Amino acid sequence: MKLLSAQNITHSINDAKLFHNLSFDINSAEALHIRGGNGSGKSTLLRIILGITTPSKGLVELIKPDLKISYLGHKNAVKSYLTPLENLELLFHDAELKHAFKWLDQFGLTNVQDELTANLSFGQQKKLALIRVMAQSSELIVLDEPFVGLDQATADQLKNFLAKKLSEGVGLILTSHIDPMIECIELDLGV
Amino acid sequence: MFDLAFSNLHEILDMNGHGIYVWSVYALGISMIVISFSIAKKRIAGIQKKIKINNASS
Amino acid sequence: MVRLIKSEIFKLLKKLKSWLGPLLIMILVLIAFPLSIDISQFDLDKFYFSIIVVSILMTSFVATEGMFEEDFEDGSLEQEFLLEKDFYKLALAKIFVFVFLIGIPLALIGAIFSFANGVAFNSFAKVFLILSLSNLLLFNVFAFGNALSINKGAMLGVLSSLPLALPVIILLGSSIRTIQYGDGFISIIALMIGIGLLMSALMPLIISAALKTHID
Amino acid sequence: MISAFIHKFSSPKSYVRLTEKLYPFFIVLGVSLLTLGWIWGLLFAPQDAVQGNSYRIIFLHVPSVIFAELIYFFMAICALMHLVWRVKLAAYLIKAAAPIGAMITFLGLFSGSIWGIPTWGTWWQWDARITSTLILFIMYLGVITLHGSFSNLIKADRLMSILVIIGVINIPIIKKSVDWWSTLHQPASISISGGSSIDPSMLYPLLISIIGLGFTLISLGILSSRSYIFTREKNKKWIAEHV
Repeated sequence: MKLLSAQNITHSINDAKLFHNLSFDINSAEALHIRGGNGSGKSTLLRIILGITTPSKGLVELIKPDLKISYLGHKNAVKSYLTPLENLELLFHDAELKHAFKWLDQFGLTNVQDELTANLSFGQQKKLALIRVMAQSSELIVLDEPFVGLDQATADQLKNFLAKKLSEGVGLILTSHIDPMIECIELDLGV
Repeated sequence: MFDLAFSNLHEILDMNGHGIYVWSVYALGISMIVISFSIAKKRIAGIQKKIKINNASS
Repeated sequence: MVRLIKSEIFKLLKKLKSWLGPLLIMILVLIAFPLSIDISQFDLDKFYFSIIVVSILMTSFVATEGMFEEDFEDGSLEQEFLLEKDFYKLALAKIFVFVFLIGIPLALIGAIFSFANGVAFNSFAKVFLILSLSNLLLFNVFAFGNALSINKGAMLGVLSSLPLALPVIILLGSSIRTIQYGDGFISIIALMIGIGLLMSALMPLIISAALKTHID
Repeated sequence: MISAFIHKFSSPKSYVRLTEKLYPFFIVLGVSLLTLGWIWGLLFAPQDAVQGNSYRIIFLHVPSVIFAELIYFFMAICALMHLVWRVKLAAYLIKAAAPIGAMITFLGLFSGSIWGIPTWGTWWQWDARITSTLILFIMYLGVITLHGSFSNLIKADRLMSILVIIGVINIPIIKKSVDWWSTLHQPASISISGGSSIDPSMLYPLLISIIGLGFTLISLGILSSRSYIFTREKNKKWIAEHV
């Protein structure tokens, strides 16, 4: 099932052209891996797909207008002056919250759950941010460099999670400069 | 209506003591307008030069 | 909407600095002013109100300074956009919460101090009402300024929202005069409520457009 | 339909072509009318019975104040075009007009306050009109600062347009409230731009100065918008024919 299609996306910021005439589709149960060097516009392309950034030319069409998307960009969207527990309580309720607590446990964050997030290490904050994606039920998952800052064990957990979601029919878009080890369709933006 | 309101240059500059106010206002006004014209012209010349160099190199 | 209001209240209460800071500044200014002049020479009651008005202007600017900046910097705005597709509700909720948790306490402090400086006891409620309403207007105005300038510093915030705040200050000044001299109080309150409702409905629209442009 | 029409006639390319042709006429017209109006006003117009010669500031002050507001309204129309139809040229014009507007507003304020020294005996009076002109000046500064603070120029254009539109809604509110405030506060001060009827011998040079300053400012606007368009569109092919 097609989730969204991008048609002739061209984008430039001021005078710098990032990419030209990109077209692709995203289907459920399919993973799209966007590759490219630093500054090639990977993150910008993700934001265009999400509808946050308006492309200079072209169109991103959501097949279902109320498609449920979970997203983690390079900003973690966690509040540094709250504890991990409070952060999750702010985001989730009921069943989702229970789910989130389960992931807190699996990521080994329960022993720091009452400390201020500002005092957590970079990797721990990243894990906390990932829980947002993991506890949400969604039809499309969009991740910007999800493996940066994660230790091997957590990266494996994330891979397993993504593989499981894919088999459940969720669509996946991610950027990563290391091989995600998931079966992906590749989209290369060049240097 | 078209008679000079003053009889000599000194009167024009003095304007019964109000000359300092009147002339300073006009001096500032004229110089601001002239300066902004010259700034705009300089900018155009600068950017035109840049574009020329760009076009020549590409 | 309830979700947003709840989480905004929760976040603001957790940030003691942003919440209590403006209230303390207000108290400080109102205490410092009489100490800085020669009370025996000046008739303090006559212009103490204008000190209250100016402190209200300053503290409400300080209070709203980081209103959208934090959500912008940590990426929460993008997440909110994915949920709601615009920021109307977020802006509405934030302004509502800020007015209730900071604006109304500020008005209360102002009213108490005016009471202590020669205002008759029965005008206490009137002063409080007027200060609360003007804070509603000011918080809307400064929220707009903050949404435009987000992380670009206070100077831009002041320049873009001060022209909007000045009419509010004039309105506040004249409404206080109606208390001092008697008549016209009801009509000015009606005017303030009208402007307040209109602004509260329209400002979030503009703020939403500005925030959308920022994350673009 | 409307959008297609607007875009056809508002491309930076056709704007630059058109204004290149118009500029010589405008600048000649502007400078000569302004010179005529000012010489007439300064040297030939009769002395004012009440204010003496200081009133001659009027030939600079009144045109400045008029264009201080007109330029802001012009910017507001451009802002609307930019936000509704995404006309790029409109944003360029706002960016070019704002400093000119700030300059002319400053000139209006400065000339008014100098005029105040012999007339009121003070260079600053909290008079309704001066106060609202001061706020207008702050608004221009806000627009300029806003556009300067963003590195992504598309964002800067859009946020600037939002601010300009809010500002233009605010102008009548400011005027109304400041008027209200000043009538509450002070006895009516001497109206600075003369009484109700103005003698033709003063009116004609005033009108000529207004028209002259108008053309001068349009010429200035053409120049500075051209330099800004070149800066923004320097990689476009059509630019080559203008360098």
